[in-house]
Amino acid sequence: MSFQTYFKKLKTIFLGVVFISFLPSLLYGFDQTINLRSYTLNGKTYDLFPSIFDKYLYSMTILLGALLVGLFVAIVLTFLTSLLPNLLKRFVYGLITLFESLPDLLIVISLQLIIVYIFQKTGWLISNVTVVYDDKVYLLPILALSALPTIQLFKITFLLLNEERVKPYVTVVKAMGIGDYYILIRHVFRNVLFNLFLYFKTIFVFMLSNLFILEYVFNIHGLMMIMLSPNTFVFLISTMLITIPFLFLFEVVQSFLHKSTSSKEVEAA
Amino acid sequence: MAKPLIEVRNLSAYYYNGKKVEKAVEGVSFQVDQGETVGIVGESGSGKTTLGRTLMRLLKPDYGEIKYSGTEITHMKEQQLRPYKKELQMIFQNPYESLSPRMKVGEIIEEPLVIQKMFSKKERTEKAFEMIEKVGLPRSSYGKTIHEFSGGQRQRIAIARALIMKPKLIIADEPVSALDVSVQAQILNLLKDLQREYSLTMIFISHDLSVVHHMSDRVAVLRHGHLLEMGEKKEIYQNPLHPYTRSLLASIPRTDPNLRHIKQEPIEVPPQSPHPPQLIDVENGHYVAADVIEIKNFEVSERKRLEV
Amino acid sequence: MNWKLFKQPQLLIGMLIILTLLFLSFGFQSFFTMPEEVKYLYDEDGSMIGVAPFTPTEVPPFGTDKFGRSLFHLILKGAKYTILIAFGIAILRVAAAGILAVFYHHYYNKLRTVLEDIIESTLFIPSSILAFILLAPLTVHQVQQDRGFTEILTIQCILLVLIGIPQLLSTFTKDMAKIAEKEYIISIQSLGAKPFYVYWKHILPEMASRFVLVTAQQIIQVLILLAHLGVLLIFLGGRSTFTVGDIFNEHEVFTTKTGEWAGLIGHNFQEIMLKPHTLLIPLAFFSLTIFSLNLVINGIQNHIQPTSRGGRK
Amino acid sequence: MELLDVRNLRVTFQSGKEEMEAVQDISFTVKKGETVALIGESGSGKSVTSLAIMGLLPENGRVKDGSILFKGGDLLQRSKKEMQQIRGKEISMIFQDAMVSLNPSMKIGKQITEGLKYHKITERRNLKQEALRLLSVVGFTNPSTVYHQYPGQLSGGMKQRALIAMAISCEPELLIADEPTTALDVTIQKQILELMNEYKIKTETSMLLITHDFGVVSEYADRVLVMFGGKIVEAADVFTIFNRPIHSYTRGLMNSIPRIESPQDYLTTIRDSAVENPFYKGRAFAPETYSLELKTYYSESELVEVEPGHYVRFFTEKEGVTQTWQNL
Repeated sequence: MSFQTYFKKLKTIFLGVVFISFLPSLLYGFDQTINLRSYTLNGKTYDLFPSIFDKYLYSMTILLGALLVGLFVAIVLTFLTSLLPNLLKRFVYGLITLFESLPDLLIVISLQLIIVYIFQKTGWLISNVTVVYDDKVYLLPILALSALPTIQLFKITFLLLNEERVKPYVTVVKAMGIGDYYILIRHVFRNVLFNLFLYFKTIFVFMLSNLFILEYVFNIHGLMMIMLSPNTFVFLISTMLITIPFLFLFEVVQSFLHKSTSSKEVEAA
Repeated sequence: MAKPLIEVRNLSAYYYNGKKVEKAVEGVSFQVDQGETVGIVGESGSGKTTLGRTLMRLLKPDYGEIKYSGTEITHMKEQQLRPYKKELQMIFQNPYESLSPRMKVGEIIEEPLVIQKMFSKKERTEKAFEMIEKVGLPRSSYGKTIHEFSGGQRQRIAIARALIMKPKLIIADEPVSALDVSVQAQILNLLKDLQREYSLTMIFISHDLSVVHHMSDRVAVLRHGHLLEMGEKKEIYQNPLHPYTRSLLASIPRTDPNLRHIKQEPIEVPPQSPHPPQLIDVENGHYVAADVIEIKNFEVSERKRLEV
Repeated sequence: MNWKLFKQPQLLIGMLIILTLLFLSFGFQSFFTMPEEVKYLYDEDGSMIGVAPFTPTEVPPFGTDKFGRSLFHLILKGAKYTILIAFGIAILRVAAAGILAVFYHHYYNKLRTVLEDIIESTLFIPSSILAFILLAPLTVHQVQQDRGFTEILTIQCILLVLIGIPQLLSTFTKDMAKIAEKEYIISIQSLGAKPFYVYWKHILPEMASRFVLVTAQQIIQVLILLAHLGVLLIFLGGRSTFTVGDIFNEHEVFTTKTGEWAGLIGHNFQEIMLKPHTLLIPLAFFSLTIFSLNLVINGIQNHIQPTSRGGRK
Repeated sequence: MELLDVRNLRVTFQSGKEEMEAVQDISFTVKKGETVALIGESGSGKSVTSLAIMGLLPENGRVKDGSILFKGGDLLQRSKKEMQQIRGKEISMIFQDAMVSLNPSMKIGKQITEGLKYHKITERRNLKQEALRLLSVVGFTNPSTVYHQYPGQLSGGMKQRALIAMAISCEPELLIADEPTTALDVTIQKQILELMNEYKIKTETSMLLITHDFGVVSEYADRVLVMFGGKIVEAADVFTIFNRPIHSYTRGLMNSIPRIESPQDYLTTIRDSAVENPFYKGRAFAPETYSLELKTYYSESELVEVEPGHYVRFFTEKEGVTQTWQNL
């Protein structure tokens, strides 16, 4: 991993974001708001600094939390399905297709409704459903956001596992008389996790989009909501706040993968 | 003395792997006369495929020049090159990958004519049938898809395509190494027959020393992009001078179990020199790479030969 | 691509569902009559027991929206707009990206410097936000400059097409680079073929099934994007504004002009807590369409590589 | 007693609704310290035979008939658990494509001692030491560097060495080498084969060598089985095969390789050999009895012992044929 390529890419992306943020002006004439101090949301005006960092941290906590939950659940699910007989595996794959088809909007709204329903029946509130004021909730948004990535990750690991299981090196290890479960855990699963990193970017973009709709429906005052305010500067700075650390992460993952499996092509599929 | 058909001088082609520049071919010079077959022997990573593709001008060389029957084609643009590509044809290694999977055999064989806009549709079909028969396939192959053919048959189709334009020079890049032994013999025989019939000039690239021996008049040895030794086939195989050539020859398994008790001493091969070596004509067009120390050795061995 | 593709059962089922929706939608006039708007419900005595929107149990099969229009009929009517617009945008995206990819791949060294910035940066901006930023000013313009329905719709569609292109361009270019490395492409080049010939006769046909697959995936993405935009009150073709409520509690309600599903979601969004079915039913149809498309995708993938999918060996 | 005794082995593959016979009635033995070569072209069933012995046939393949006796016991009757105890420990295998035969994300040192660790042959704390020893046995001059490297960092020849280290780690009695050098350069091929041969002689390990290359056979095998279309067409010790090949397929295979020491303008193909063979008179491998492309036989045939230890597959009645041979 070299910092030089990182900064070069960062510059590239920055230029691209600047271009995109002024695209509306190019399209409809120059009437964009640029305000370095504050932004408006739902008719109210807020100070931009330093509160944007606070919102940023909050949004990213939800995002990463959901990613971790999704990853964990997906891995456990894959492991469990790998123990099932072949016929059931196909059934599980069918279920994945079904769940994958649910739009994020549907999941977020349904979850919200389920919780309200539980509250009405039992009076037990898992977590504040919508945030009206500035107090923050974590559990529900993380759960809601993790639902779809879980399914996606599950699907990817499932397919990767099936691919990995028939690779020649598995036969070689089998020829050493090593037991199936040992091979599954120590060899196959390990490589599946490695390869999962290749899909990191895809999942990330997908989750950003989910996060956005989640914040809107739950009325969470996070970074994605702020981006909706008609202020070009806010858009610019929010995007760069996301880009700077995550691009770094991508680069680290990429160089790490490149090192351990140098014969493999590293790219997000 | 025959006229040189293709002349290569100081050819270098690099490829860029990320930031690193790697040598594929460096400082290679040789010439191929009309009607002769030059074999190029090299192991994996020797740059033999790059050399072949550079000669076809599929890749642009970084340095050096390529002359085709006296005309320099090194820096020609694609437009200007097109007429030359009628006369230069290539046969590739893997017949499973070098033929378009979505086309009928007839279309594949006619394609060069279509690309070069030669003949009418009817004439093209006629020529395709003629070539199909030439390479020993049934006429009914014309309308079949490529999936119905075995590796050897596919390589025949590839040969038919290469020869339909009546080229002067064929560059064959490992044309038989993907095939079974029994099929390999058939394809080699076919190539030899056709070469004679069309009086083709051929550059035959392979890793297999026996096959190169069978096909070539002259042989060049390539290692890590450098040309190490070149000469008449007899010279190279019976009087190899470069230790690398000798080690290659010693590595061929002997096909006689009665010889197995004779132990061969492993041959020390000097490490690759960082620069392309100077080739020195030792005798009768037998060229050998030489740095100063090696020249002495060659002189010794030559003297020995004279004494014998 | 060949006809064997249509032997995949998943593909057939998926296509059947979508075609049925389209068929019912196009033949809407001849199959159904739009029922009367039910704004109020009365019991047997004639006293009022409810105000629209109504739940599916009150007004079967799917209840009504807040104007008392039957959701079932609205959805069927809107199906053609939703599905066809998503189809159209996806196809245009793939076609445009496919053509651009040829140039991008061919002149990679020259064009990269210009396009790489935009392609890389769209990775970090969710497409819904990107679409919102580009489309939001239009709604203002619609009111201010009184632009027509077709004009608005055209601009919106063009922008939605453009938004998807950078990502596709990058994947297609990668695919092309991979195909261009194949030996048979090199062998064609060795015959002296013009670049156009190589792309047109060999590289693009090789990618045909990939294009179909990506189009199906794009339709899904466009559908989700449309749903998001609907929630943000950006409707295809612009919006009509109604003022509802009494004098003391007056508020504006925006509805879609085309009747596409995202619009239904959008104008019912405030009912989320009270009458969730007004949101859930259009969303369920979104899910059904996406599911059918996923079936189609599975079918295509099974056709391309029969063994690697679905736990079968 | 023979170490390995394969009797009447039949292996079939299910492809769609069809059942294809990949190996049809094969019998052979491997003695202690002996190298037996299975030679044939692609589709001859030689690799399938080796996988059947290891019990590693792919899911759609199964042994239909026959027995595989290893040290007197039938491997086909063993349970999965018992087979695991035999694989790696008593019989191990070296595979063809070293490039993909190693786990790309595991360090070489760890990988080659997987067998020792799993079978609990070596104690955990001695594993590293053992790995270093194995690496130097297979000719690495810098074992401690290689120990920490990933397969992607090694060349093809080095990977094959690592695979050999893994295969011999548990000191098996039978080593099956499936085209161990086909993917390698000639100079490397020689080194690898020498290494395997030296190890075999030193430890008196038996070896089943699967190859398509008569050169490799002539240098290293004791006995040779020539296979075609799932059947043995000729079997004898290596000197007999090379000095007096009878079956026209054997002769064809040998002649179709161009030779440096005796150059010919025209290579004899198998079809030519079928016509030219003086012994069979249209019987042993006549063009009408087989299809080279489809790799199948059209007529009934039988393996006949023409001289002690020399078996040849003949078509039609065996007596007439045997007499032809004896008359010569």
